[in-house]
Amino acid sequence: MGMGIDVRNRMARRAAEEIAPGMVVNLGIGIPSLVPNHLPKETRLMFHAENGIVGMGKSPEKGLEDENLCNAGGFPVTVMEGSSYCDSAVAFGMIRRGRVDLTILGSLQVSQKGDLANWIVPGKKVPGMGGAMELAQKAGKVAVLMNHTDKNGVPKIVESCTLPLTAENCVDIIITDLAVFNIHEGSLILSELFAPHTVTEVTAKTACDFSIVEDIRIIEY
Amino acid sequence: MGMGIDVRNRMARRAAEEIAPGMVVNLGIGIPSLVPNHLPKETRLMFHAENGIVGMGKSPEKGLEDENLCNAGGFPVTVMEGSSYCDSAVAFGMIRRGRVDLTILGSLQVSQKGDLANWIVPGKKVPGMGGAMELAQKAGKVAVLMNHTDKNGVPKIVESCTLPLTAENCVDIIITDLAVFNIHEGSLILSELFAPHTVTEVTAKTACDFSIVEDIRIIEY
Amino acid sequence: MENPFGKIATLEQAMEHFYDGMTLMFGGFGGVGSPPDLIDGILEKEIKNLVLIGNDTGFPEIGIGKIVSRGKARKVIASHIGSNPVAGELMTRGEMEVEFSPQGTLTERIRAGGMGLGAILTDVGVDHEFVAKGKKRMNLNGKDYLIETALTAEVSIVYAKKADPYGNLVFDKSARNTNPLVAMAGNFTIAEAQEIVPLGSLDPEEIVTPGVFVDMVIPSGGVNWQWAWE
Amino acid sequence: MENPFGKIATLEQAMEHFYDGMTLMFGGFGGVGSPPDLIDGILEKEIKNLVLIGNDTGFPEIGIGKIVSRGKARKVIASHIGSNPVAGELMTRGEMEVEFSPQGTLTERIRAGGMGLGAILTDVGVDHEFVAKGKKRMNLNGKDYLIETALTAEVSIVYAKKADPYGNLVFDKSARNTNPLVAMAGNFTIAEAQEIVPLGSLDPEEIVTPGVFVDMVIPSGGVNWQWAWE
Repeated sequence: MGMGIDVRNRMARRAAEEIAPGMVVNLGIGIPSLVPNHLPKETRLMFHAENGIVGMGKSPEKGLEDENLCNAGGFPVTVMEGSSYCDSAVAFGMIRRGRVDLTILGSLQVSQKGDLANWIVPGKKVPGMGGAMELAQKAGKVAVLMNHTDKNGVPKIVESCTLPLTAENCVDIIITDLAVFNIHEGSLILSELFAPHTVTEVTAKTACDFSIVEDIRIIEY
Repeated sequence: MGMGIDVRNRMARRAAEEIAPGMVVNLGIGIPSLVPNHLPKETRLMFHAENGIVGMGKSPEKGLEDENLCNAGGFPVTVMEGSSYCDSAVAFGMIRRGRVDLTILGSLQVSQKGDLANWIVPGKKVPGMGGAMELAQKAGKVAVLMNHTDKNGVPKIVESCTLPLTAENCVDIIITDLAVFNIHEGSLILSELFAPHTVTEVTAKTACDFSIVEDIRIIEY
Repeated sequence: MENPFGKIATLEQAMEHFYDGMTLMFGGFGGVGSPPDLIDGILEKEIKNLVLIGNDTGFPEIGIGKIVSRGKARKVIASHIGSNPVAGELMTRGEMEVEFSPQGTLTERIRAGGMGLGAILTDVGVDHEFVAKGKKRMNLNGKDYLIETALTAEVSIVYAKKADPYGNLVFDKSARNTNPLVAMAGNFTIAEAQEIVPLGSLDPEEIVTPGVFVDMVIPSGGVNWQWAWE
Repeated sequence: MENPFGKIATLEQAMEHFYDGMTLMFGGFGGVGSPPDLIDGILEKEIKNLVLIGNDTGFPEIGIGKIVSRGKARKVIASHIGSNPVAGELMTRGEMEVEFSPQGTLTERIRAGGMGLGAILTDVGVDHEFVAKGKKRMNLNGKDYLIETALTAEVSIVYAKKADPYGNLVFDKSARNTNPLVAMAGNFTIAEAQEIVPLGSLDPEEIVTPGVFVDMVIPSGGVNWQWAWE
C-alpha cells in the first residue's frame, strides 16, 4: 500500500490525540503539518515556530500569503488570537526552558530505547541539525510521525540506530502508518494498531523486540 | 570654600565638554546629573540608563512625574525624540559591547594610574556595586566628577587606593572642584585649573605625583 | 473576561504558590515595576525565610523593600542594597545573607535561567577580588572570563501594564526593566497586571513577554506606596 | 529626511564597508528577513572569501543563498544548509567550510557576541559526538555543559520594516527572527529598512532594536526574489 493522503491524515489524526488544551506545540515539516486539521475547533493551544512565532494558525488562502509571516520551514502561515512574535533566541529559550510541551516531528530511524536519528545521512545528505536537537532533547514530549519502513521496505524502528543520532533516549511515542508505540523508561511498547494491520505484520516490519499492551487498541478511523 | 551650586555646575559644565554629538552617555547620580544643563541645545546625543532607557531627557516639572518613567536612581525623568525602552539585560549589553561612549560618575578615590574606588567603604557602607563595574570597565571613556578632597580635607586622588576598587586602570579623566587631570597610559597629567586655583594648591591637595602639561588651561567660567 | 487558558486568577489563588523558605524572584528596579499586590499578599500571609532574587532591595517601604525590611528574607541575591538601609543593617547583623552580583551580570544570570542555559561567561569583574571570589574561570582565546551561573526561582513575580488571558505581557516605560527577564526565569510565573485585556487585543508585535512564560495573571490595584521623590 | 545622527546613507555608502575576506553576519531565516539590496550590492561589488554567520544558507536564489550559490563564501557558520543544495555541493567538494551549530545555540552565540559576553553554557548536544567535538566542557552542580563561544562580525546586515534616523528598528512579523540578535553582534551594523520614518515617530515601547546598536540605515527596494512557495 502506498503512502496516500488517507494514511498520512490517519497518522496526523492520531498525533492530534496527543494534544491537550493549553499546550505549546511545535510541529515539524511534512506529515506533522497536517495535525492542526484534526484538532477540535474549540481546542485552545499555541503552535510554536523556531523562527519566533507563538500562536501560528492555519495556512493562508492562495494569494493571501504574507512573505514576512512564515513558519520555520519558510512557508506562509497565519496567526491566531493571542499570538506573539519574538526573536529566534527567545523561541529557543522556550524550548530549552521546558515551556514547549510537545513536539511532533519526522524521523529517519528511532531506536528501541527512544534514540532519534533524523538529521543526517552520512555521505548523502548533510543538511545540518537546525532546531532538531533542542526540540528532541528539551520538549516536554517527543512524538515521532514516520513511515514504518523506508521506501525499500527496511524497518525504521531498530535495535540501535545506524544513522548518526540527533539525541539519545528522547522519543516518547512513535506513530507510523501501521501502529503506535510508546517508549517508557527505555522500553518499546506496542499499544495501538491502525486497522487492518496486525501484530504479525508489525513484528515483521520492526527490527527490534518490543512488548505489547494487553488491551491493544485498534484504530478504526 | 564650600561646595556651592556654582562649583558643582562649573564641574558639570567642564564635564559637558567631554560630550561630542551622537554620543551615548551614561550619567551617575549627584553632580553628573547636572551635566545636561550645560549642553548646547542642538547637541544630538542619547543619555543611557541602566534600567533600560536610551534617550533620557530632562527632569519633568513638579506634578508631571510618571512613576513608571525613572532613571536608574529611581527619580522621574522624561524621554527625547528617538528614545527607546529595553530590559536591563540589553541596557547592560550596550555597555559591555562598547556602545556606551562615555560615563560620567562620582568616586570616593581615584589612583594615579586610574584605578576607581567608588562602591564600598568597608565596615561602614556596603551598598553593592550596582552597575558601576560594567560602566567603569566597559564604557568608551570614564570621566570622574568628584571633590578634590573629602570633607576632612583628605585627598581623594592618591598613589594607590586604600578603599576596595571598583575597577583597575579605567579612569580617563578626573574633574574636581579645583582642576582637571587626564590619565594616559597609567600616568596622571594635570591639564586644567579652575580659576583661581593654582598648581601649588592642587599639588598640596593631591596625594601622588603627577605631570603638568606645558600650556595649562585656566577655566574662567 | 473569558479565561480560555485558565491563567487569570485572583490574588488569593496566587497566594497558594507562596511558602516559607521558597526561592522568589521579583521584577523591578528601585521599586519601579515591582508588583504591589503580590508583595502585600506575601506580607499578609507572613511568608518567611525567603531567598529573594532581584536587582535591588528597593526602599524600606517601597517594592520588595517592604518584605526585606520586615526581616522576611534569609538571603538576597542582588546588585545593590544601598537604597534600603534596613537591608544593610540586617546584613551587618548577620540576619540576612547578601550575594552581590554586578548589575549587568545579574540580569544575564536571570536571563540565562529563563532561557534554559547553565551559565554565561563575562569578563566583568574577572580581576576583581570580591566579584571573582569562589567563581570558576575559563580562558578563551587568551582572555579570562568568569563563569556566572544561571538563576531560576520556584516562583517569579512581575508587574505588567497589560496582560491578556494567555499571559502575554507589555510593560510601562522604564517599569519594564528586569520584568521580562524575571518572567522567564520562574518555574511558575505570576504577572500582576494593571489591566487585563481580551485575547487578541494586544498587537503580536508589541508583546514583550510571550505568555508561554507566564502561568498566572492577576489584576493589580496599582502602586500603593509613596515614592522617594514624592 | 533630517539626518541628525548621520546614520542614514545610500547603498553605495554602505558598500564601502564590505571587503574580501571579511566576517559578515546576516539576519534572516530561510531568506525571510534577509536584506535584498545589501545582498545584491555585495554580489555586484564581487566581494569574495566571505565568512558568513547566520541561521541558514537560504535557497539558491533567495536571501544569502544568492551569495553562497555563487561561491563567494569560504566559510559558513549556520544551523542548516538543507534548503540550499548548492551549499551542500560546495561543502562536499571542499570548496566551502561549514560549521554547524544547533539553531538555538547559534542564536545564543550571536546574542552573546552582541551583548559583550564571552560564551554561554548549554547542555544541548553535550553528549552528541558531532556537536560536542572539540568544545570545552564544564560541570556545574553535577551537570555537564558545553562552552559555546560568542560570535561577532566585522559587519552585520539586517532587514527592518521601519527605521528612524537614530537607527531604532522594528521588524515585520516573523521576519524579525534573527535580525535583532544579528544587529547587536556586528562591530558595524547596517540596517536595510523598508521605510525610514522621522525621529520621534516610533513609539519608544515598540522599538525592538535600539539604535545604539545600529551604525547605518539605508532604504530598501524590498524583496526581489521569488519565494519557494510562489
